[in-house]
Amino acid sequence: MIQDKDKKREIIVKRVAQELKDGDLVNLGIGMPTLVANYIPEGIDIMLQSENGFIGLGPTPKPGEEDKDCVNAGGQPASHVLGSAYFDSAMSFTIIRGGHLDMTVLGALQVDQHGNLANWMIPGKLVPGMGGAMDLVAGAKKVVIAMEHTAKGEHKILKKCTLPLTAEGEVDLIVTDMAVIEVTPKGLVLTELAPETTVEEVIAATEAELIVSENLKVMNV
Amino acid sequence: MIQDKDKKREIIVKRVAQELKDGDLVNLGIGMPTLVANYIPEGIDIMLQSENGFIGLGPTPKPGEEDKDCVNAGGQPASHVLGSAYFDSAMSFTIIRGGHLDMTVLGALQVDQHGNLANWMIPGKLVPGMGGAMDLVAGAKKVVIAMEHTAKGEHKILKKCTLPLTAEGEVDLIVTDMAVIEVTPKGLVLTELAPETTVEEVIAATEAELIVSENLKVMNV
Amino acid sequence: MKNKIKTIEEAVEYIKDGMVVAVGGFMGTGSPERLIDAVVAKGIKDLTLICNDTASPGKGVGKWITNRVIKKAIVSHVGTNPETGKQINAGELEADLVPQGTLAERVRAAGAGLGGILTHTGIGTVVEEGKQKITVDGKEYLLELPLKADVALLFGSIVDKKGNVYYKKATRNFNPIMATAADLVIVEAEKLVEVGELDATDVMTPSIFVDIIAQ
Amino acid sequence: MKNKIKTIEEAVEYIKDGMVVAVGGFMGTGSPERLIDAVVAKGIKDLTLICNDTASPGKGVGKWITNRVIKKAIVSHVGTNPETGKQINAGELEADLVPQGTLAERVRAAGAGLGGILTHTGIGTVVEEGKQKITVDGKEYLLELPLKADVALLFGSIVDKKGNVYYKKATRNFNPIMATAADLVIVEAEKLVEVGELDATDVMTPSIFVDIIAQ
Repeated sequence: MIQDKDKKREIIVKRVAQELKDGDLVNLGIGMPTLVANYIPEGIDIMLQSENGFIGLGPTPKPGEEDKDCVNAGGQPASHVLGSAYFDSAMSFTIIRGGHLDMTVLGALQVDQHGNLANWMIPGKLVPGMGGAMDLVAGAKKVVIAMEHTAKGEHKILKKCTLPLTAEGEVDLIVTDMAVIEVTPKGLVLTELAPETTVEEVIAATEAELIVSENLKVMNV
Repeated sequence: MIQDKDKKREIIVKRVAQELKDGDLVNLGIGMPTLVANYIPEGIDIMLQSENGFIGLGPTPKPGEEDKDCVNAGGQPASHVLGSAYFDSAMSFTIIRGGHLDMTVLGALQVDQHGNLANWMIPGKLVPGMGGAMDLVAGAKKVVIAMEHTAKGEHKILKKCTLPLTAEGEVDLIVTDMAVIEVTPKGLVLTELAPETTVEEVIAATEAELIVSENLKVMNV
Repeated sequence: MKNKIKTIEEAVEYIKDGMVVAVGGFMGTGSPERLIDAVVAKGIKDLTLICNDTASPGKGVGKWITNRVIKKAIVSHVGTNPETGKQINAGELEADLVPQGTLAERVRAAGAGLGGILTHTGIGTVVEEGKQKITVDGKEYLLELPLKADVALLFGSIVDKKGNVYYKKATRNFNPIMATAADLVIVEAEKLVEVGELDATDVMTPSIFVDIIAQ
Repeated sequence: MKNKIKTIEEAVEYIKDGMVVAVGGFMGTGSPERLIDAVVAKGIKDLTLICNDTASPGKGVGKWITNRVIKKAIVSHVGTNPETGKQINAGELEADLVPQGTLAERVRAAGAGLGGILTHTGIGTVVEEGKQKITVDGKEYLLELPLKADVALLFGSIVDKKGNVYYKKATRNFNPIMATAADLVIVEAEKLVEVGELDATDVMTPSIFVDIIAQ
């Protein structure tokens, strides 16, 4: 089991990046998912969507080179790559809701064995609003959750989410610092282990039932 | 009663033009309604919408000056005036259906005393399709019918339309070569007579019941 | 970058008999004439057409009527093509006439992942037939359902090599909506330019919708 | 041609206490900062806000939160403005949280004269509450209703004197949709140009939607 916080993040982000395919349009959620952009495999052409209104999100501009008219979905200074396109919010969500997004990568508070996701509020505490998350999860062709396996020792991969849902049964893949887990009609299938991690450790860190794949591998990160 | 065909048209078109107000956005149907553009009162700034995708329809270009990328809703060569805007069909009908069009002027096969309109098909005979007519009539703030009062002696202003409807209860004003008739909750009100025309002639040429306005006038055309 | 550029002939190889094909253009303006011709030349048949109209006999999809490429037309208007009316009356062509604004919204709904939209257009007319009526705030609406195609054939005034499209003047019409609502999208490029020549703010159909650029 | 040009101060005279005001912008980018400031300066209160978010304390409509201009916020996200959460938790501000794509479609529906739209977004979540569910082709959708404002406050990068608007890069966001869905539309012009300087093909909000150009 990996202990180092930075190492955990790196593993998650590198492994998620391996899901990208040439020509994909991808939306990366705020926070850790954003870092996936740093690990896009070579020779693969990915376009990143920014739900505030463009495809072709580029690197963060250097200080002094910001363009006030170009920000990312977090409102932070951004840039666009060659071949980008800007549009309004209706078109942005036509892309998202209409199934034109190949993949979305999001963090989670909880995810369960039915593919349910809770990542937008904690009643009585955190009321940030769902932003575009509900549309992204309901609309993207593939929904990948990138998160630490547990939160301060608490389970996050549950039999049933207890927090208000973001969407029902839409999660396809869970990538954590301990494992890669596929959501299938039969349940959660453990397909890969992180380096230095055992099946027993993953099972102990997971409330949901896990089916261990016959082809269980170690992540290539 | 005016007999000359051209004179009839001129009266209708001139009278309809008087309905235009400064700043109005107007859609003129194919055929006679198109001619209204030639009689826009001076000092009045009107924008014409072309439902194929722009506002600011201008005069027909001279032979040899056509632009293949600019046509009107009839597919004929057109031009745009200064300050125009092009858009797609979704925006075109956002304007029409969303109540952003101040007036539409259309021809009719039949119109009745409930404000119903039939102008898009004759079963077993003419199946042109409704094009944008149903949206125009349902969506425009003011629906003006411009037509000859009768068709080869047959009534066109009826108690109840017999042809398939274009829309139900949406007509506001009927302008013919004989009269101006307002559609009100009480019924059809005859408000103006064409020159050389009597109330009796209008009543005889109209199947629907007519309420003769106390302020009955002669058209100022 | 994936190479999306093909010849007109290569592009129409993807169209098979019986498919649902959406075609941009309004009375032929903004229609992909060369793709339309290639479909005729290849002898493709039994298509279901989604288009604003059937244009006129020698123009746009009017050529598909004349050459009997389609078995069903989902359009708002056929009046400018006498041949269409003739075939409909003879029972040789099926026509599903849809109000123009409703047609735009139904195609858009398919592209935007909406299950349908409510419109007042068509209330009290034959357009109502077989449709669910829903009352909102005391006003009646028809529930109109999404309309999706297997293939969309578009015409772009300026297309960059990545597939971003710009439509000049009145050529835009249904093109950008149809771009969102088909499994395969083919754009006939009037002018093909390098990536970057189209300003990102001015792109009307983002490249991700375009599968093939036909030249 | 009608003169639509007014000063910022004249423009906000049309905004009255208690109105529903839609404001363009995403985290403040593409927001009409000078109109927002003038509303604060005038002491307008009890507004219902329709906006993507409540930005941050010193930016965009975030300033309306700090200055308690609004009593209700219809938005998709408030997480970047801690003051919003504080006021919500204290019961001082009512918040109606709407998924971002649904918010865009609801405003668009109001502008387009649609009675509503069906979306799968929110199915199985609290967003369902109190809404009609409609099944189409075996899939469940929520019926989401139009959302209209009394006044829309927009930010245009380039505005011509007739009121045609062009939005640069990511400043577009909700601006063109809100332009269609308010009784009165006020655009703050970053750059005001003569009629004709904006190419008719490049206009993003046609002049007919704009009532006042604020300068």
